[in-house]
Amino acid sequence: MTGVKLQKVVKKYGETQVIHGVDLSIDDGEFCVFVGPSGCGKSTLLRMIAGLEETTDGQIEIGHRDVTHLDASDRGVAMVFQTYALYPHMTVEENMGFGLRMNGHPKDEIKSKVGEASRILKLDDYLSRKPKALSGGQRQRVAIGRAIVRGPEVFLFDEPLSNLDAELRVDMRVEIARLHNKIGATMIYVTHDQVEAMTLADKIVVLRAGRIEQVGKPMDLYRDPDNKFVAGFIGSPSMNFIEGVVEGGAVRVPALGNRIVKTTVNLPGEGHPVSVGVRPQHLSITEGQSDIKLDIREHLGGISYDYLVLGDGSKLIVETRDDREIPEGSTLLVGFEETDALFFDGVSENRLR
Amino acid sequence: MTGVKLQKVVKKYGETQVIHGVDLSIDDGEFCVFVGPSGCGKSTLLRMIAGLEETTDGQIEIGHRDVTHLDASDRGVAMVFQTYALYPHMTVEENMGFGLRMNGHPKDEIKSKVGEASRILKLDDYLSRKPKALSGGQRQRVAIGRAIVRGPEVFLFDEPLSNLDAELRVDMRVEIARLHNKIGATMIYVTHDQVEAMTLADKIVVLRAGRIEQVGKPMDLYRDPDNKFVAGFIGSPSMNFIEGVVEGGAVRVPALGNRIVKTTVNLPGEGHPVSVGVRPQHLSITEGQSDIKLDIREHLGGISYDYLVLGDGSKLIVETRDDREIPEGSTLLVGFEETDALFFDGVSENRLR
Amino acid sequence: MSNAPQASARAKTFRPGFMARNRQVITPLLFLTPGILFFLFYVIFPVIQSFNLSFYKWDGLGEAEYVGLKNYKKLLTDRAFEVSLWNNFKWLILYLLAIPAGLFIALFLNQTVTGIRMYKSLFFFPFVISQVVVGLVFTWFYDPTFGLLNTILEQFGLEPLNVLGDPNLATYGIILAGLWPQTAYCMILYLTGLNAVDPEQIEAARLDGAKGWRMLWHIIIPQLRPATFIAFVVTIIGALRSFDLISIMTYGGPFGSTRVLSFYMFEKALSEYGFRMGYGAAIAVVLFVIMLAFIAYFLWSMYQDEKGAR
Amino acid sequence: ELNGTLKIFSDMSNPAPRAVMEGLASDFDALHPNLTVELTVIDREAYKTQIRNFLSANPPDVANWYAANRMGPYVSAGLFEDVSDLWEEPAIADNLASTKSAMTIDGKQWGVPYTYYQWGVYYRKDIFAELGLSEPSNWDEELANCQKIVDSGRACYTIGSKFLWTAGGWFDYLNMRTNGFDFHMQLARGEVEWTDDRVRQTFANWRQLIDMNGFVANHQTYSWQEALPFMVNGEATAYLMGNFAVSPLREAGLDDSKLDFYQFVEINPDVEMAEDAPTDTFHIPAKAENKEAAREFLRFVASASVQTKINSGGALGQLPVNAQSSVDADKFLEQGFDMLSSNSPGGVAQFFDRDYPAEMAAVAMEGFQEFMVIPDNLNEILERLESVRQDVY
Amino acid sequence: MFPRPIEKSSRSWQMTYQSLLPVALTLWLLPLIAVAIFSVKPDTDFTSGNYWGMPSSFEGFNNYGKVFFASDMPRYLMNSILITVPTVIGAVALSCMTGFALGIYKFRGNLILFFMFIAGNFVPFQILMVPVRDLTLDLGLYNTKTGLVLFHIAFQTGFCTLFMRNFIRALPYELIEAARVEGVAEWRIFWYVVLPLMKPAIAALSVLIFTFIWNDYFWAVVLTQGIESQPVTAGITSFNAQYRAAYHLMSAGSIVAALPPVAMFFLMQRHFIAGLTLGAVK
Ligand SMILES: Nc1ncnc2c1ncn2[C@@H]1O[C@H](COP(=O)(O)OP(=O)(O)OP(=O)(O)O)[C@@H](O)[C@H]1O
Ligand SMILES: Nc1ncnc2c1ncn2[C@@H]1O[C@H](COP(=O)(O)OP(=O)(O)OP(=O)(O)O)[C@@H](O)[C@H]1O
Ligand SMILES: [Mg+2]
Ligand SMILES: [Mg+2]
Repeated sequence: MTGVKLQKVVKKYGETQVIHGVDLSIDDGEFCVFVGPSGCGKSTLLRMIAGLEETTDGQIEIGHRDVTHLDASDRGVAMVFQTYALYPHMTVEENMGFGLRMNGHPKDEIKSKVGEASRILKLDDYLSRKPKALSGGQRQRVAIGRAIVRGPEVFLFDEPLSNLDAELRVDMRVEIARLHNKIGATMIYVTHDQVEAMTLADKIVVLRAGRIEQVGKPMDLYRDPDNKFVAGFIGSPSMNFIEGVVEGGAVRVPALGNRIVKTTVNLPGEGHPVSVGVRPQHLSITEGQSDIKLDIREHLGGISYDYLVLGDGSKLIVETRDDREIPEGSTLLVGFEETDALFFDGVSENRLR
Repeated sequence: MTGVKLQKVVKKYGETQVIHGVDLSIDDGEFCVFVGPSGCGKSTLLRMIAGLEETTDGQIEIGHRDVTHLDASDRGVAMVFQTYALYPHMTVEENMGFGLRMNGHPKDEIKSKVGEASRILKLDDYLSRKPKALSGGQRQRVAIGRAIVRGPEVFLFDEPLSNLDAELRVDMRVEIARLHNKIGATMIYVTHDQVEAMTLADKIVVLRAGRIEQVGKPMDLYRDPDNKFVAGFIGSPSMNFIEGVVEGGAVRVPALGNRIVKTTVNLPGEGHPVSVGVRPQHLSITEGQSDIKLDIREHLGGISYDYLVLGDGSKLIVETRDDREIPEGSTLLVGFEETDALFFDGVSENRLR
Repeated sequence: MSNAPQASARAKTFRPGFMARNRQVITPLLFLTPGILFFLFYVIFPVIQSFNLSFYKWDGLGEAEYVGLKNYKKLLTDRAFEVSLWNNFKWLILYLLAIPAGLFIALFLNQTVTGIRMYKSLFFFPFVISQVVVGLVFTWFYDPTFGLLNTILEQFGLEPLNVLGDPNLATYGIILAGLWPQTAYCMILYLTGLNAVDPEQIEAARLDGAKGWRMLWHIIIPQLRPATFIAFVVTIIGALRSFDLISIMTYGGPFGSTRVLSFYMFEKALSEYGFRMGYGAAIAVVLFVIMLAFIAYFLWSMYQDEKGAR
Repeated sequence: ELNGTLKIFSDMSNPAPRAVMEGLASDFDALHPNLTVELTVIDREAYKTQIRNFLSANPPDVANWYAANRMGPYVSAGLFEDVSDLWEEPAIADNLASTKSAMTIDGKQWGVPYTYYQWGVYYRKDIFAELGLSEPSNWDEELANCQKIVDSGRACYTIGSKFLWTAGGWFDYLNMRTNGFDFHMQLARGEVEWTDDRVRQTFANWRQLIDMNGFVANHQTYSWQEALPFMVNGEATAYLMGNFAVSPLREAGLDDSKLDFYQFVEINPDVEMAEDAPTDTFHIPAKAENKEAAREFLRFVASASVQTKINSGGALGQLPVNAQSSVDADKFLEQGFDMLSSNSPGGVAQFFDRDYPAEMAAVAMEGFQEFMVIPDNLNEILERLESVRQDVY
Repeated sequence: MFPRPIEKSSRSWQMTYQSLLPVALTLWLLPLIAVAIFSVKPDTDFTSGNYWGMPSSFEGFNNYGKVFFASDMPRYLMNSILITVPTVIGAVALSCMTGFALGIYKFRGNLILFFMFIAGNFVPFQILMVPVRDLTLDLGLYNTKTGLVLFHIAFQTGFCTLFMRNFIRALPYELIEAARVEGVAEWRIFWYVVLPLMKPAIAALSVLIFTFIWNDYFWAVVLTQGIESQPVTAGITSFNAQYRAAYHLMSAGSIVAALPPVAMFFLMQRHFIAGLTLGAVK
């Protein structure tokens, strides 16, 4: 019974409003990820849930308790910070036990709870070290351990992995997923990393300028975005958008040699601009005469990315899996399956369905 | 004639030796990338070439000139730092022209050279700004511009992109590739980013604890690594290694249900341990009874990574492209083409060929 | 590509001159020379000379006479020296009150309301003012006939106090005057220290339920360690160097009860009835030895910091 | 004719003496058109420490100082010029004979005096009248007077002992009245123990005044100037001080109807009266550059007319040393002159800190101050002084 | 109060805090305010015992006029300026160089030299008194501003070096390396790269040293003696001797003596505080 529910939540800093009436409900045990471009309000929203920022308007419930005006320490939440925010003067053990100690738990209990958490996180060998004697990943684990120990109803993470290097990030990501599987608490997680969002989330919340753009399961957002923003934001490399015009119930795409893309979606009226969205892996290229040029090809081992420049100067990225080499600078023909394309209104940017 | 040649180069800090006699020759105009785990000596080696660290032993030649004991300022190299190291009190133009000015070049010449570099790097609009009024990517371009202006024989880059965010990193990566194509100078580039190394390099140097493990073209290292370290290091996600034993001219792999892998490579004697290396995209999984469990599955849109736990506790990563869902926790059968497997001596870790 | 380039390589092999080869040593030496000369000349040698002088009897006019350890032996039985030494310890201990006091004011002022910058500066004021003026001001404050202190005491119907005239109180009175600027100093150190406190840690502690004193004690103060360290060092040094205030406020009196070593040695060496240079130097050496403990501590912790650095 | 510059360092920093000194310098300057006189006036207290430095470092041509023991260290260090030649000139030899001994060390003279002044009790005539008191003439009357004054809610004596020497004045007088001038000199020369009963007797007499609250409270926090207002405001009725106190008291509004003077009273009828009369002097530093002009200046200040002028009531308000000079028609100067010339049969002392060696003086005066605040510490104090005495001599 | 921002607490506490501030400040500066009031009082207020009341008439012009036109204060102020300014310039210049050498270069003895400066800075300066006085006498600089300036420069160099070296140390070392790779000579690196970046430190240090030197009393007493060379801190004592018990004039004199560093502090507040943070030690 420890879901989180936001109702018309608003945040203003002085005159500037940064969260514009957000409604969201997160179920008990759910792993919810906030994504969105920098400055869109992810951290702010998370910190409002934690009680670190005052809520200007609206209501926040945690487990059916109205916590809108409660102190951070009384909300039963734990937070893991981007910078870990470990207390540098305490050992790992003291760090993890600090919250319990402050709330007057007996020593034995603290010890056993810290022990349990350190076992889960494999921190047993480091309990008496100070944070600065730990590696980044270990610190991150301590920060998580500190959150676990207090047995909170809700875990909040603010870009917890962004200070780790690529390899560790992968490990810790899997670790967090495993932790969620194990303790099953409600978790809210802020990130700007595509992969983290896609792999960890039960539910992704896409934010943009203080408003929710779309909420849904990762693969639902990936396959079925509501608008161009979400489509472009989810997936890496980003979806390619090619400008087209409605003509005779289909879409004509001038940049691809006036190819006519047929579709069953409800297109707007004749002449209306439409964006055709195709993911890089759904594009295919063959050498051929055209005004599309292969600018640079990057080999990554298993796959390659081809950076194309279209006649109108716009760019396309194509993901290819074959090892067939097309020389850089060649002109190309680009193709895709019509069923792989998504269509967006060129003006409202909403998805055409 | 401006290649770089290292001969038995050694670096000691007091008693600790960090570079153990490195021999390397980089051809004129080549793009050479140093990769290796953190602390392996990449930066040290680069800084020795730049003259910022003394060379304890051995010899460094730049364009057939012995520069081993020359001051940094006399080596005719240019370096781009991870932190850009722009002079904060000078404008972009002054930053780029500073080196020439200090070496007594006439004003006109400085101006024309700076102008040329700024045109190449599209910095014309920012010439009179101070660095702090620039974005990260622009600063990086200025840093590169400063290097270009002096028309050095050799460019050195120490993780130049690691302070940029993911998106910019991609752009700048492409930019550097384009630059190299254009001016064709010798470039040495340190990175720990797989993608940068694979996409930029003419030649990758894999370092490990101050020694060179392998030198070669990116795809050569990827397809044909000399040892287990290089195989595991190049490619992302890393190659999977499964322990096996030589039995009857083939390799028996206990963890995969005692599958016998046939191969044409020269295997060591009967009973000798062998590691079988298979890249994630070459593994295939099907549901089935076994002691291999699907621990976690990560969806990334186009592809998914499956994290498997084998019976002996070791882990495998499988890259799959289909959207068919196998529930987490299922048991699996794992397969791969025998031709896709590489074999490594279980003791020396050398590649078996 | 086999022979010719190698030959040219050898030909081009460049033997840099002595200057060029040792540039990384010679340049800093050139930069350091004037500073070091000045410093040796005016600070280091004089310290050594003082040590030397402490073995002599000299009135500053005629020839110095070697007396061995006599000056030191005399110190052992010199009551004024004993009083000075004790007073120095009082200074050392009580002066440290500036640290918590400064912390308290810093916490009080660590807010962002309009005009707070102005307030912070004004609170810092006492430190900028010469100790001579501070001494005067406090002398008037304590004045037994019209001083503000006694005016206030009178209001409460208390006996008037002659703080600076009472041998038991005078030292404390001077220390209090010294605490005023010193507290301001510690305050500003703590204010800058508070700026550097990691707000995320405070938030983490808030989530952990730490409030009020416990927040202060467990989270804030440990993070202010660098500021505390510096405050400690400057306060100790200030305490041991105290001279101006004593000179202005009591001139060591009444009957020598407010002397400290630094003042006593000035008295012995250069004041109206003094000019016993050797004896003064011996006092200075004692003072130096006390300070040495703190200097060593400071250098040691700096060394710990430096070891890790570049 | 004299030329070049004549550098004079002077400690006459209080307003009136300063004006005198400036007048002296300009008069001398005017007398010698080719000579430039440069005068530097240094704070009187600071001067006492600084003289050592400038005598050896950047000596002037003429410097102020004090007679007797106080010039000893500089003479023995060879920093003062021997001016015995001047003392052979009749103008000086005859007219300044009374102070020759105070200027003599090792049979030579080292400077010339220009002024001296009496010490004694300056009192508030009007308050005495108000209380029906008259000038006391012996210790009993003194104590009786004092009792009445104390009963009227005043202190008998103001004193500011922060810089210690004022207490030295009290000790000098009590000691000379109790034990006589010769004993004073013996003690100064270190020939008597401080724990001697005669010394104790001096302190016992002193204590009588202290115990009856005869002195203003908190005197240890004041300088002598800061103690003046007590007298001016009528909180204290008298001040044992040198004649230089008259001018600030007058300035503060005590005219001759309110201010008067009497000689410090007799205590032990068996000893002859002796007085403190510090003599201020001019010297030529051994390293002076313009010694010729300096000698001329010494002659100048030693001359009767100049001494008359500078010691007049409007100027220094002190006594000229030159026998040919006339004493100004000033009540206090006349009384002082009378006292010193006719009522001081025991001798004339310089002053505590001029007669005693510096180190002894410093510790002793501190002891006096302590005694005045905590009389019960007497034994400790005397033992301390005794041990210093053994050390110093 | 507390690291918790006041905006987040209740309205009433915010009001309390706002009104508490001036009260606390007044209490804190009470002695100074008293002196400021003293300095504009007529002398009759002191004789009539009105020490702590309001001035019975405003005599500020009169009192300060006396200080400026009827006393030696202007001379002393001038001396202070002539001592302080060259000291600041000298000490800062020297320490820019030493700080650069110690902060940038790795050579044997670097740390030892650095520690020598620190240790020298921390010695109780009384131990230097007698030898330095003799040295100054021997140089013929006793009682000259030059003598005082030279000593101050030397002694402050310890502290300034500590300050500058730590500041330079905190500069990104890559800047120097970048310049080296660009072929810039070492002294040019100092002049064109390091020095411009040290501007804030130079400003901060200048203000700091200015106040230290201006407020110095001890050395003024030890190394100078007369009006021709003593700074205002020592001058104020003669001034006070001259106007003993004239509290209004003494106050005015004290305020005049204290004003320049206070003015300096206010003008350069930002640098001053930065200075304490950067160098952080005295
Ligand atoms: N204290 C503040 N005062 C005023 N505006 C603020 C404050 N804190 C944040 N903002 C503004 O609120 C908006 C949301 O900030 P927030 O930190 O939540 O973004 P974010 O989505 O977490 O970004 P990032 O990915 O960069 O962390 C930003 O536009 C920011 O400028
Ligand atoms: N000044 C130094 N003194 C002693 N050891 C050093 C010094 N600088 C570097 N090292 C050591 O030399 C080794 C190589 O360091 P280097 O910086 O070259 O690694 P790197 O490969 O660049 O690592 P990274 O990827 O983290 O930048 C490390 O083990 C490091 O600890
Ligand atoms: Mg954020
Ligand atoms: Mg590196």
